[in-house]
This record gives sequence, C-alpha cells and structure tokens, in this order.
Amino acid sequence: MEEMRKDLFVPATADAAESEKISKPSLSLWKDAMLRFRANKLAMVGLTIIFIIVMLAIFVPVFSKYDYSTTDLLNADQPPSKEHWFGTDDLGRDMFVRTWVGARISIFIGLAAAILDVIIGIIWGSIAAFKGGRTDEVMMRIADVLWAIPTLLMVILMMVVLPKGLLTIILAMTVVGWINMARIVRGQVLQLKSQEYVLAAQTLGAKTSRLLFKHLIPNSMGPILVTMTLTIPSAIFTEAFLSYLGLGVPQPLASWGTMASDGIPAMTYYPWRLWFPAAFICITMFGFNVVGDGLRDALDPKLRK
Amino acid sequence: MAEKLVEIKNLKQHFHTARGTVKAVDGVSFDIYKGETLGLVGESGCGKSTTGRSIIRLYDATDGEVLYKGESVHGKKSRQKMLEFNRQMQMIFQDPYASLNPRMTVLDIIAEGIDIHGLAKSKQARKERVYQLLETVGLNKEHANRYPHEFSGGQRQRIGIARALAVEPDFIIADEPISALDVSIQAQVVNLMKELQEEKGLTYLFIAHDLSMVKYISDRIGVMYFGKLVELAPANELYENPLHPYTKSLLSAIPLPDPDYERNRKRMKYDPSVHKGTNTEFREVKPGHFVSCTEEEFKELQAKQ
Amino acid sequence: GFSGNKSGDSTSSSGEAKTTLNVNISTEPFSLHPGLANDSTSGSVIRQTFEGLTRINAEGKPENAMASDIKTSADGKTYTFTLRDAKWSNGDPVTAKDFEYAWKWALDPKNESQYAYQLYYIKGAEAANKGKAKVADVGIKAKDDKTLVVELENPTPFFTELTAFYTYMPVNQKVAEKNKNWFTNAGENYVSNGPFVLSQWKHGGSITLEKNNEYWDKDTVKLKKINMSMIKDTNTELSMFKKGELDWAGSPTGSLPTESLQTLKKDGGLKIQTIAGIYNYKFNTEVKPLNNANIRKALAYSINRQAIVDKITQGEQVPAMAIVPPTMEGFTDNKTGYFKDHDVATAKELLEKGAKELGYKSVSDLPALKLSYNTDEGHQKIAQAIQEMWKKDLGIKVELDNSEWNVYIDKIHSGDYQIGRMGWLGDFNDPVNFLELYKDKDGGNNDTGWENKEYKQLLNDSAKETDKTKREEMLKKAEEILINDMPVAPIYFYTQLWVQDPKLKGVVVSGLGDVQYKWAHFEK
Amino acid sequence: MERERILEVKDLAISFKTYGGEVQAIRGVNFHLNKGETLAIVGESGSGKSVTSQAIMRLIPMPPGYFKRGEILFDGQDIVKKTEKQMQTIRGKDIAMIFQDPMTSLNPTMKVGKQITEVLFKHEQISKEAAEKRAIELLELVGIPMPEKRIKQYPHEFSGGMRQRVVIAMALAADPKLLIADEPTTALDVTIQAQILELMKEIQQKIETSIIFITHDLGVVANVADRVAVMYAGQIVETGTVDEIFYNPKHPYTWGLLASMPSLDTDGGDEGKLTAIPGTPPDLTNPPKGDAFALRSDYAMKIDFEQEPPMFKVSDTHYVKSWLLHPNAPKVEPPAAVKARMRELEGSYEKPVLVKEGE
Amino acid sequence: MLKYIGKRLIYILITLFVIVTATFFLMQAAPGGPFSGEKKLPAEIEANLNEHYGLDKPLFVQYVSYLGSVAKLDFGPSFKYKGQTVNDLISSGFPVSFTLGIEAILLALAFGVLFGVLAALYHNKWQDYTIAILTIFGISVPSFILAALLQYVFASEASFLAIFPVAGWETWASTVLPSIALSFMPMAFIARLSRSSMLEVLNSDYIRTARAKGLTKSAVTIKHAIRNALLPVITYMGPMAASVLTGSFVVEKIFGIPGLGSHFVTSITNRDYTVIMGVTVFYSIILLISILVVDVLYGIIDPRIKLTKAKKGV
Ligand SMILES: Nc1ncnc2c1ncn2[C@@H]1O[C@H](COP(=O)(O)OP(=O)(O)OP(=O)(O)O)[C@@H](O)[C@H]1O
Ligand SMILES: Nc1ncnc2c1ncn2[C@@H]1O[C@H](COP(=O)(O)OP(=O)(O)OP(=O)(O)O)[C@@H](O)[C@H]1O
Ligand SMILES: [Mg+2]
Ligand SMILES: [Mg+2]
Repeated sequence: MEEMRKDLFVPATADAAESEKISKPSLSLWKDAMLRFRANKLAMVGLTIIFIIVMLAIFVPVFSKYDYSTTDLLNADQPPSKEHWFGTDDLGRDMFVRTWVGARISIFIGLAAAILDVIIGIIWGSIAAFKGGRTDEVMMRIADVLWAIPTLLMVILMMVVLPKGLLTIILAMTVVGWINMARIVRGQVLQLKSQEYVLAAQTLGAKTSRLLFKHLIPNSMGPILVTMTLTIPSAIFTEAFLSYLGLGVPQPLASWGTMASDGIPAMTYYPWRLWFPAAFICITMFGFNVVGDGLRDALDPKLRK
Repeated sequence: MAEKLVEIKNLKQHFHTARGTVKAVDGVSFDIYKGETLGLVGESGCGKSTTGRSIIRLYDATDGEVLYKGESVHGKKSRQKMLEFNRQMQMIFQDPYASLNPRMTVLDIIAEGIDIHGLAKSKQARKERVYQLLETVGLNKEHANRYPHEFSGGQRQRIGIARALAVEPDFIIADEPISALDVSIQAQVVNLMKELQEEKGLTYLFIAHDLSMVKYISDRIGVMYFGKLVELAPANELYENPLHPYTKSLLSAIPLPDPDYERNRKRMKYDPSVHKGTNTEFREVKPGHFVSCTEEEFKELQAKQ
Repeated sequence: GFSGNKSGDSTSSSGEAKTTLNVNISTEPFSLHPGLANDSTSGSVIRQTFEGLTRINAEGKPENAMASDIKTSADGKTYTFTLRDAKWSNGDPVTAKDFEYAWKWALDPKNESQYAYQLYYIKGAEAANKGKAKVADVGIKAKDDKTLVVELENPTPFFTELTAFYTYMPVNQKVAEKNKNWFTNAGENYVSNGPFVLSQWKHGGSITLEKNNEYWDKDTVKLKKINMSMIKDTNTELSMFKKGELDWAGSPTGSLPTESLQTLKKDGGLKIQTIAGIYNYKFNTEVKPLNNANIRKALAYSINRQAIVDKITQGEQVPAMAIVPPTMEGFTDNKTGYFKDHDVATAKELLEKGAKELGYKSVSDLPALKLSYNTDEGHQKIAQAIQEMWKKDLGIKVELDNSEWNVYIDKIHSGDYQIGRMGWLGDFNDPVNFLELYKDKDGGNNDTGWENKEYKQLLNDSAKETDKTKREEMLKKAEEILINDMPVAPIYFYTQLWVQDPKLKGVVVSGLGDVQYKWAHFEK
Repeated sequence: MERERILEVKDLAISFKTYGGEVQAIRGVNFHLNKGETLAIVGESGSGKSVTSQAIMRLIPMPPGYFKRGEILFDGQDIVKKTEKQMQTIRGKDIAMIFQDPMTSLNPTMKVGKQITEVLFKHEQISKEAAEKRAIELLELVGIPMPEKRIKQYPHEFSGGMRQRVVIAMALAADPKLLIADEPTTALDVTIQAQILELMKEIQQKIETSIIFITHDLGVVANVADRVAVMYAGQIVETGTVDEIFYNPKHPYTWGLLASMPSLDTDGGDEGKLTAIPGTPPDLTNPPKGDAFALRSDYAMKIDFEQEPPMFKVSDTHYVKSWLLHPNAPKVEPPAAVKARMRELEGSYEKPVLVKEGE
Repeated sequence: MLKYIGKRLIYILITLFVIVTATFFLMQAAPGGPFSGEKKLPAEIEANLNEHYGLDKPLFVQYVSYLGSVAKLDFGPSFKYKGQTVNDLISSGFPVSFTLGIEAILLALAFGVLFGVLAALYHNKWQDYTIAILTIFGISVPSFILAALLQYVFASEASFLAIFPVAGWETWASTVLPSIALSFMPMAFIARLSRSSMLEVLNSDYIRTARAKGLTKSAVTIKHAIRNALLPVITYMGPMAASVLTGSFVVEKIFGIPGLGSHFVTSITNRDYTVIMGVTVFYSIILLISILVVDVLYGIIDPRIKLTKAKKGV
C-alpha cells in the first residue's frame, strides 16, 4: 500500500463557494432551440438558400439590364444563353429577371399565407380541441362548411366584389388555407390534452391560453411545422390558379406559380420556361423544409446532442 | 384542530369504459382538518389517486360533494375564485415523469405557478425562488436548465414537489410524493413538509404506501379498500389498535430494514369473506376511530373496546 | 371499372387499310339531339349521325342529301324540298313529317332549344319561338311524305346551306314521341339517319360511332367505326396522336398547343385552313376616351398584327384589317383589308387629333386604358403584346384585366369594360353574319354601344335584296362604315390547324369549322 | 463458495452529452452477480442506478448517451460489443427488465393483454389462446383482480400500482435468466409488495433467475437481497452481503441512509425529526474531485477533496470505497441510529485491505 | 359510441344544410348564368328558359323548392347536358373517380407511411436525406406538372419508357400514371407528417419497453410506434380522401379520364346550377362522413381520446 501523507487525513469541510457557479446560462425552450438550431448544419444550409434567393429577388430586378415586362417578340422562346441566362419566354421577356421578380411575389405570398394559416389554424384548432364538446363540434363544422363550399365559386365572387391586389389574393387563400392546419392542430391537442402535465398545469390555475401556448402547442410543433411548410407551395400555386381566374397578380407581373403553369405546355418544346420557375420553387421549398426540420429537431429537447 | 378545511361527502367517481363502468371511488366521506396531515393508504388500485384528483377537481365527481373551506369545489366559479382556489390547493402527482412537460426546462416548470399567480416581481426574483425551491427538494441550480428526460426517477419526483410548493399553497394533495426517493432525501422532503406545516399551518392529504413514513408524518390515517374507506383513526391508534382485517393485514406486511426480522416475518392475508352479515357501514367505534363494518361486527368491536 | 375496347379493328397488320378512325372531340357534348345541340362538340357528332336536307360537300357547297330536289320560288321566299328514299337507322322511312316535326319541336318554346333562332329565317318562326304566335302556324309544311314546303320571312340566299345545319336536321317522330329521352344515351332509342349510328356513349369519356347500314349512301361510307375520345388537354391530344392513339389532332374538334406549332410546321405535317372567324378587340364607345373614333382608329392602326400572328398565335392566321373573313364569297380582298397593318405614323396622327377633339392638351394626358380579356393563355399573350405596342408606339398606358369566362361575358354584355377581347365564329357562310351584330346598339352581341343609321339601313336593305352582286355591294359599304368608325378593332382571322394521319383522306373540314367523316377513309 | 457468475460489470462508465456539458452518469462501476442470487442496489436518487441497469440491456439512448469505458460480461460475453440484432435475442428472454416509470413505460394505445402476450410470442412458440391464458395467469400472479377483464383494458385505465404490476408481469413472462427490477414495488401497497416479492423468490427458486433489485426501501432490501450495493454519484461506494450492509456498514453514506429511516416507533407527532444527509448531491456535469460524498459528509477529511478513494476490502464479500478505512485515517464513530444495529459479523478481516487495480 | 355517431349525424345534416344554403346563394350571386354565352340568346328565349327552369321566381322560392329536392337527394336535370340528370352525371363519373381515388389513397398511404417511418428511423442519415429530397419534391411540385411529366416520361412516343397509354380509361394500365400523379403530393405530405410524429414517438419510454422485450426494430416500429404516430396522418387523410375519391380536375383533364372531378370545375364555369349543387352536396356528404370516420378513428387509435365528453380529464 502506497504511503499517504498523514496531514491529508484530517477532518475538513467543503468550500461552499465552489458549487455555486452555474455553467450553463438559463435559457427558455425557444432560446435554447435557437442555439441548437444554429448548430444544425443542414438547417443553416437551408437558411442560406433562402437568404440567397431573397437577396437575388431583391436585387436582380434592380440591376438587370432587362425589364420584366418589356416584350420582344422577335426574341421569343430563346433558349438560355449568355444574353438571357434563363432564356426568354413566349413574349421574348428575359426569364432571369422574371424569375426573380416572380420570386418576390411568390415568396411573399407563400410566407404571408403560411403565417396567416398558422395563426388562424393553431388558434382555431387548439381551442376547438381543448374546449371539446359542442364548441369543438361547432367550430369544426364551420371549418367543414368553408371547406365544402366550392372554392372556385368563392373566388369568382371575391373577384367581383374585391379589388385586385395582393391583399385580395392572400385573403382568398386564407379563407380555406387555415383549415388543414386547424385540423392537424386539433388532432394533436386532442391527443395531448389529457396528458398529465397538462392536468398539472391546470391545477396550478393556468388559463386556457397558457395551456395552449406553453404546453399543448409546443408539443405539437412537429406536425405544425410540416403542415406549415406545405402551405407555402400550395399558396404559390393557388396564386397561379387565382391569377387564371383574374384574381392573381396583374399581368405582366410574374410569379413562380404563373410562370410554371404557363410553362407546362412548353415542357417539351421550350423546357426552360417550365424548369426554371419549377426548380426554384423546389429549391426554395427545400430550404424551407430543412429549416422546418431543423426547427423541429431544435424544439425537441430529447434529441439534443 | 377542529376547523374543517376540506369536507368530502359521499364522493363517487365512476369511469365509463367500453367494457362497463369502473367504480373507482364509491362513496367516500371524510373531513380534513386545518393544519393536519391525513394519511391515505390502501391497496394499489383502490382509488386513492382518483379520490385525490376528484378533490382537486381534475375529475368531475360522479356523485357527492367536496367542500373546501365550506365551499363546493366542483361548482361553477369565477376566474378569480378559480385562481385563488388553485393557489390554495395543490397536488403532487403520482407519476413524476408524465406530469412534466417534456418541452419545458425545469426552471420553467417550477416557475409556472409563480408566473400564473404573479408571485415574483422580477425575472431575477423568479429565478432565485426556483433555485431556492430546487435546493429545498435536494436538487441543485445546475439542474434548472435541463429537461425532464435528463433526470432520474427520483429527481423528477422532486421537481414535481418543488412545483407544488412554488405557489405556497395551504393544502397539498401529495400522491405518493416520496416513493421514488432514496431514504435520505425522503427524510429531507418529509422534514421540509413538516416544517412548512409548522410554520404556515399547511394541510396535507398524504397518499403513500410506505407505512412507516405515513405513520411518521400523519396525524390521522385513512385506509381504503376497493373504492371505499374502511378505517379512519389517529395514526398511533391505527397502528396500535387496528380494527379492520384489511388494516391488520397491511400492518403485518410492512417490511423492516432488518434482514433477520425479514427472514422470519409472518404476514396475514386479508380475505374479504371474513365479514359477517351484510349492510356494511362506516361507524365510529371509538371517538375518532371509524371503521367500516356490519351491524354485527360493530357490536363485537364495541364490546372489545 | 373499365368497359369496351377502343382499339377494335383499328389496326390491321396485313397491310389492309384501316377502317376505324380515332379522333378527339375534347369534351362531352351538351346534347346529341339536333334540336337541342348548341355547341360545336355536339355538332361534330350530330353531323355524322344525322343528315339534313343538304350536306356541305368537300368544296364547301351544299349538295342534296335527304332532299333529292330543291325548288325555290321566284321571290326566293318559298322552298320546296323533295325527299329521297331514305331510312332511319331502325328501318323506318325518313319522311317530310320528320322534318316538320323536328323543326317545330325546336321552335316550341317549351322545348328550350337554345339554337332555335337558327330557324328564324322561316316565316313566323321567331314569333312562335318567342311565344307570340302558334308553332302550328310557322311556315313549315309537309305536303306529303316526300314533300316539304318552307316559307321564309325574307329571301335568304344562304338558306339551302342552312338546311345542312344541325338544327335543321330531322328527328324520327315516332321514336321521339314514344321516348322523351331518346337522345340521352346510345342504344336502340337513338335513331338517326346519317352515315353513322351512335353505338356507345360513355359520358365524359368517349363516343363510338358505327357505320349506318340503313344509310341511303352507305356505299360511299368506308369507315366502319369512329372512336371519339374526350380529351381536354391539348398536349395529351398531341401526344396521343404522335403515339398513334389518335389519327387526327387539332381543329376542328380538338386543338393543338401553340408551343408545338413551330415544331409541327418544321416537320411539315401541320395543316392550316382559314375559316370564317375573327378575333376582335371591342371598344366601349360610350366611355371616354374611346367615344372618339380617331382614338379608336389610332389604337387599331398601331397594332402590329403580323407580329402577333407570327410570334404569338403562330397559326398562319390572317391579319385582319377588315371585319368579314376573306373566306366569304366576294370578300377575298379582305386579306389586305381597309387599312395598313401596324401603321404607327397614321396612328399617332389620329391619336393626336382625337386627343385634341376630346379636349386633352396632349396625348400624354390621355388616361390609362383598361384592356379586358377572359383568361386563356392565348388571350393573355396577345393582350400583353398589344399592351406593349400601345405603350411603346403611342405612349398609352394600359392596364390588363382578366376574368373568368362568365364573369367576363357578363362584364362585356353589360358594358362594364373599356376594351375587350371578343371573337366571332360564323354560323353560316354569309358576310351578314359578321356585320349584323353591330346593327343595333342593344343587339345582344354588339356590346360596343355603337350605332349608325346608314349602316343599319344598308343591312336592312340587303336582307330584301335578291340580287347577289347588289347585296354584296351593300354589305361592303356597310363594312367600310364600320371600319371607318372602328367600334371594334379587328386583329386577325382565324385559321384552323391540325395534324392528321397521312393515310387518312376524305375528311371534310368546312370554312365554318365543321367536320364530316362521311367520305373519310384510310389509304393502304 | 464461488458460484457461477452470470453477470460481471467492470469499470463501466457512461456519459450523456448535453448542451450544458457532459453528464457523467456513472463513473467506473464494478460489480458482479451470481447465478440465482439477488443483488440489491440502493443509493442516492440520481446516482446512476437506472443508467447502470439500462446499460446492461443496452437501452441507453445513444446519442446523447455513450459508453466511455468498461465491459459488461453476461454469461462471459461482452454486451457492449454486441450488435443490435444479437441484443434482440437477449432482451426479454435472457435479461428482462422492469422499468422504473411504469406509467410511461406502457404503450398507451395497446391493450394491456397484448403488451404481455407480445413477449410470449416473441420468445416462445405459443398459440394465441395459450398466450392469452398465460397473460391472465401472470396478472393474477401479480395480484390484479379480474385479470380476464383487465387484459382488454388500456394502460390509462389502470392505477399507478396496477401499471407497475403489468410491467412486472411482462418482465416475468419469458422466465428470464437475469431480471433487472428498477424500483418495481414503489407504487405498491405493502401487501401486494409482499406478494410480488414472494413471487420473485419463487421464480428464482424454480429457474435460478438472478435478480438485480433496485429500490429505496431498505425494508425490501432486507427482505429480498443476498448482497447489496450502495451507489453514490455514479459509483458503487459499498458492497457486501445483506447482513454486512445492515449490521456492519462502513461507508458514511450508508450510515446516512440507515439513519434517515423512520421506524414504526419513530413518532412524528412532535419534535422528532428524521435525520437527513445534509446538502445536495453533486452535479455530475462536473463531479467533484476526490470523494464525491465528502461535500456532505461529517467525516470528510482533507484528502477526500483531493483524491478519489480506493476500494478497501473488509471481508471476502464486503468492499468499501472510502478513505476512512485507510490506516492513516482517524477512527470515527457512526451515528447513533446506525451504531445501535452494528454487530460483529463472521468473516470480517482484522484490517481493511486495499484492493489493487483490476482485481 | 353509437350515441355519439348519432349526434354527429345530426350535426352533419345541419352542416349540409348550411353548405347547401351558402353555395346556393353564392352561386346565384356569381355573374353569368347557365344560358349566358359568347353569343347572347334573344331575351325572350332566355326568359322562356329561365321560366322553364324556375329561375325567374324569387330567389327565396327557388331556394325553398331546391331544399325540398335536395332532401330527396334528387338534384334535378343538368342545365347544360340536356336530358341528363345530375344524378346521372354523378353515377357515371363517381365510379371512375372512386377507382382512381382508392388506388391513389392506397399508394399515398402505403408509401407515405413507409417513407416517413424510414426517414424517422434513420433520422439525419442519408436515408433520411434522400427521402427528404423526394418528399420535398412531392410537396413542391403540383399535380399538373407531375402529371405532365409522368405522361411525357412514361407514355409519350418520344420516351423509351413509354409503357403506359397516354390517356384514356380503358385498362388497368391506364390508371397507373393518373393514380401516381394523384397520390404523389399526399404521399409526400404523409411521409413528412409521419416522419415528424415518428421522431416524437421513437423517443418515448414505451418504445424502450418494447425494445426491452426483445422485439426487432421492425416489430417495435410496426406494432408500437406507427400507431402512436398515425394521428396527424389520419387527420389529414379525412379531407384528403374525400377530395381524392371525388376526382381531380387537373389529373382527369391531362389523362382524359371520365371522372367526377371535372364536374366540380366545369359546372361552375358553365354556371350549371343544378350540377354545382349536386356535386357540392355529394362531395360534402363524403367529406363529412370521412371526417366523422377520422374522429371515430381517433378514439380507436388512441383510446385516451374521448370526444363524447367535454369534461376535463376524463
Ligand atoms: N438522457 C439523459 N441526459 C442527461 N443526463 C441524464 C440522462 N439520463 C440520466 N441522466 C443523469 O444521469 C444520472 C443518473 O441517473 P439514473 O436514472 O441512473 O439515477 P437513479 O440512480 O436511477 O436515480 P433514481 O433513484 O432517482 O431513479 C442522473 O444525474 C441523471 O440526471
Ligand atoms: N381513466 C380511467 N378509466 C378507467 N378506469 C380507471 C381510470 N383511472 C383509474 N381507473 C380505475 O380506477 C381504480 C382506482 O384507480 P386509482 O388510480 O385511484 O388507484 P390508486 O388507489 O391510486 O392505486 P395506486 O396505489 O396503484 O396508484 C383502478 O381500478 C383503475 O383501474
Ligand atoms: Mg395512485
Ligand atoms: Mg432510477
């Protein structure tokens, strides 16, 4: 046995101060999530993609030598070249500028619709599920009514009654857009509301809003984020549909949705007219989705590394 | 001690399931006096938790009444009254893990009650209070920023205790609050509960299985069997003079931390068919000592006293 | 579930000629009742299953069909048709009574025929149809089984041709009276007298016709079967054609995607035929600044039609500087029209003049104009191009305003527009069909709010004129007035474009865009 | 005396990576288990009992958890190195586990009966009827009344204790060689608890099952255990036979535990307070240098704050990890409550012997 | 449960009534009518037609009489398709759309759940990323682009992969491309939904318990995880099934399928009033029933969900 210094074997007490310091700063779930989100490489790639696209959308139309609306019939349907990076459309307009002008509108509409849908959908769905019983029944049946009334008919009427413009478009999209979200949230809340931690908060006297926003909704974030990311492309294409009916962005303004739908018949003849807008929708969606996935992961404390 | 804080009158809680009705609590009546600890023991599944949950209004009682300070708990109340009531009455849940929101940090979980009732003036004060509570239940500050799944079973249970204590209630329903704790921390928690009781006149309904602990902490003890209260008596009286055969069998089964004793222990089994006659009722055999028995048994018991 | 077999005997490996024709009719026909049909799809089917007194032949001229002889009275107002021995597909003889029955049935207001006005040339027809007179009193009389006498309101030079139109086709009275819904499905009730019979009708999916063995001229008919699919998507239609699933793609029963035209032209397979139809921009002459003829003319003159036709519509359409299509007899000059295409210089002058007349200080004070169209890719492109032209050449700002078809129609018909796109397809091969609609300000299809006394008089007179050349002159004069006042800016005359199996011969496409398969056959 | 060792855990260390740093949940745990033996693990809450037991099943979520070092030899084979596939044949059949949190351990959407029969289908050739019969039998064994009705219910329709019993029934279903019971009776009343303990002993006798029994109830330990291991802050600080731990404890933490217990004679009515160990357990993100318990110990010495204590052997079966057994250490007296139960045991060495690395 | 369904059926009737009412008045308010066209009808004829179809009566009278016939599920004759009743149109189109819809739903559900589960099991591994790209493509590309693409690749004469007919409704082969086109977006969405809820579920204690039983990864997933993760998918399936089963205008158009879907659009553009009402009511019935089914399924999938009672905790 190794010799031990005797003086070490005298009674002693702990240095109290030592255990006082706290190594980790105090963070709420959201702040904490932000940190974890930043550590997620893929999510950062997604964010970068979105950032680049937004930057291009802001600046390309400003600095390009082409105007998005000037037609040049002699140069219609030109394939991509040095002159026109993305080729030209059927009226000879530069597809590159139009793509980025379209990005402004489509991304704006996509995000605006997504945000509105999320807000209304979450509130509606969670209240319905949480209150349950007749409230649930009435609220969800209202959603069903809106869902069942032919959208086309509603849009035609809106077109007659409301002025053209972005606001009208967003309104038209939101009338039914939120319903999906409301249903998803309702399902989640139904499943979660009898969880013990909800009961525990109830016994503390938590208001419904607190129960919803602190307990039920954070725990439904996965499906909510997924549904939200779905809203964006559907809004982009709904805009194209509305535009077809005369409610969309006024021509010659471009949007990805209208460009892609106009590009469909050209698919085999002038493929660039379809593929550029479609590809950018996909790329943007890829950005939003990986950001969504990253957020989901960041908001799940069990997954942290 | 005469002031009745809680009166439970013929409380019934039945669950309707696909396979018929479960009579979890089937006509229970007792009072809890201000400042006392009422221990509640009984066979697992006999309805202790359900009784507790019905008292705190987590279930709507099938029948019967619960009065808190003379006021019906189950009646309709204003938000203000509800809040007040929620602050005064708290519950520690049997299942520590399920009762903690997986997406909240321990800090936020414990502070929830403080937030709801506005008990902290500043963010700092709130944090300080939580740290203090953590220490009270034998956790340390470092734990405040972790999430429930990062804790051991006992640690989770302590979080639940801290949460209930945070709002400084008058009456706590503690549903097996210490079963997952090691004896040392059990002692710590029990000491704390006693201290609080002495200082602030807290009242407890203490549901537990560890009879030595129940005896230690309780003034009176109720024994439940199959949805009914079968015996209710002051703690010492119950241990020294158990009248109901089920109580006797319980006492005989208490394990002692003594290997030699354990090797030779004999326990009694309870056989519900020992009762003579029908029409069992809850009768006071001795002042303060109630037992559920038939008329015939009652006479026998009284004769023995 | 699935049923039927489309391919049938269509292909024959042994080098024999095909006898099955696969075409696309795009949509479900609204009705296969000659008296009820009011759309071109229905017409395309009925023309094969029914036959009127005459039939338009390959040269575009009416030839006798059910009629073996047609006599016209001196005043041109009484026609006497003698019927040939022909049978219905169920073996019944086709009689003059069947014609009388069918026409009167269509005129009877309770039968809700929307095309009954095609019969209004007959004496008393309009009044009867509008409920103001009795149907029995209309000038249609089956003298006997073989003789049909028809009295007209006016001498109508194109009446013989009209009798080839489907509203004038007969209906088997016996069958129709026995079964009110005889025309809604294929089967023994659907009795017809044309070269083909309806053998299968899968609603919304396809229609199959088979050769009618009771047809009087059955020896001429070579095809045994015609499969008519209802494919709405033009790309799909073309794909099917390329893959051999269709023998014909494009007009008149389908259409070709504009994007494919360049390629198809290069491949040499594209068939182009000018038809009696015009693509217009109507001006609302009741709103400022379009109430000024010079402004209207300036707008019309400055349009570069050639560019639109070459680069946008791409179908060799004829730039229109006139109103009556050059396919009309006597109007072949209209290929060049009354003014120069893309005449920017004149346009500018006119614009300045117009602006002054309206009290604007300069052209730049002119308000922005609203250009309306119903949503369709083609209209949209043209509108955008013209928007650019007006902006660039005239410095006029134009806002585009598109709407859904019915909303649009409603807007135009109620005058809630400034400039609106509207096309017109001829119902029959006569110039008056294109001029008549601007006769009255509140005539249902005028929409421009324009009216001109002289113009009106000329048209009224022409209706009574029996001399062909005189009548033609009157109409030309009227057209000139119209062009001079320009309540409507012509853009181009329609063409129809299609591709077809090179072995397919004898399909007759008329200048009105009708198709007939009676003579169709495949070469080996 | 040497019996067949079914399990041997050597220097096992497991950490969790968290945002706040590395939580060293267990830090070098050594113990073994003989065939047919019951080892009770007691110890401070959060000391790593559950992590140790889940590590044996290889059920620690990885990430965030990971093996730092050590081996777990089951039947002579290292579990740490096994593939997931191999583990699947071991789990449930060879090693079964009763989880601590019975409420969340049951699938909320599956009927209780099915959750039990599932194990039987997995590990035995058994017909549907037979499995169902067996499930009813098992529920009956663990004291659930009317099991025929209960197997058709869902977990949320069970009380806490009943769920715990379902979990027990599940673990017992396939007659495992090694049963790990993580606080299996905390939610049970004493009569049922006694019944379960008897049941486990019966099974043990029948098929020589070895049991690791984690509990806080020292009464239960006294009842079931052959040997006891006491854990503190991720380490085993004392092991010995049940008698050695109860009658001759050596570690100050064990003393603290034994002293904290109320007995039926302790009267809570008035002043009598329970003796708790002061202070809070250490944070395992940065475990203290030296002896982790020193911070809270009345017997701490200077060396405790500097150097981790080695293991001392007090008898063939009794090991203690504390500087107090060092010859240089001053002699100390355990608290009165503990002293009262101390007695001389056969087989104790005269002097503690230092255990060398790897022994 | 039966009582609950009974109660719901009453709500369904009320909802239908509201839908019918709203659609009726919206439809009447929309510009144009069944007889308006490019070539305007003579006013007298139009009046005559209006009278014949009762369109000249006051709106309210029309509405009441219409309600009566809807109650009998008799939607009357089509205005445009002469001699055909709305019921005829539905009964000829629905079986086609239904066949296609069922195929699409099965595809969407099977592959959606499969991909979602795989992505969750291999969270943040290459499998997850591959599926992410596929599914993001699926939700970003609308069916009209996808349908055209599929048609080009698998049916056009220019492709060497042309193994399916371009269009039509003849054999089973002609259902393949349209059902893929129809199912792709739902499939992708289901995959993303189930991925996210699977991730949640896979972390729960009862999954650990299931693993402790020695169940294989797939058994754990199939028997324990999926069911708990399915709720959002079920939620989405309700309305999705209703719209897929009643046909898609776009897919039917591109593949020339005689389904019901086209009526939803053409009836409105044609202002074919009776057809608008008929298909709307028909769709609503299917929708409301499938939503009821979803709610009933909630309780079956997760027995803790009780819709019958609003009381808390129970
Ligand atoms: N997933 C995790 N992430 C981070 N830390 C964890 C995790 N799981 C456990 N720990 C930590 O590991 C330590 C040991 O936990 P363990 O569950 O083994 O304790 P225990 O001895 O079983 O306690 P108890 O008796 O309270 O159940 C605890 O300090 C706990 O906080
Ligand atoms: N939601 C429910 N649905 C159906 N039955 C239930 C429900 N909750 C509890 N029960 C039943 O009610 C009875 C009493 O349950 P309770 O949880 O009150 O028991 P307990 O006395 O707390 O038992 P333990 O000590 O085991 O926790 C049990 O038989 C249980 O099965
Ligand atoms: Mg309980
Ligand atoms: Mg544990």
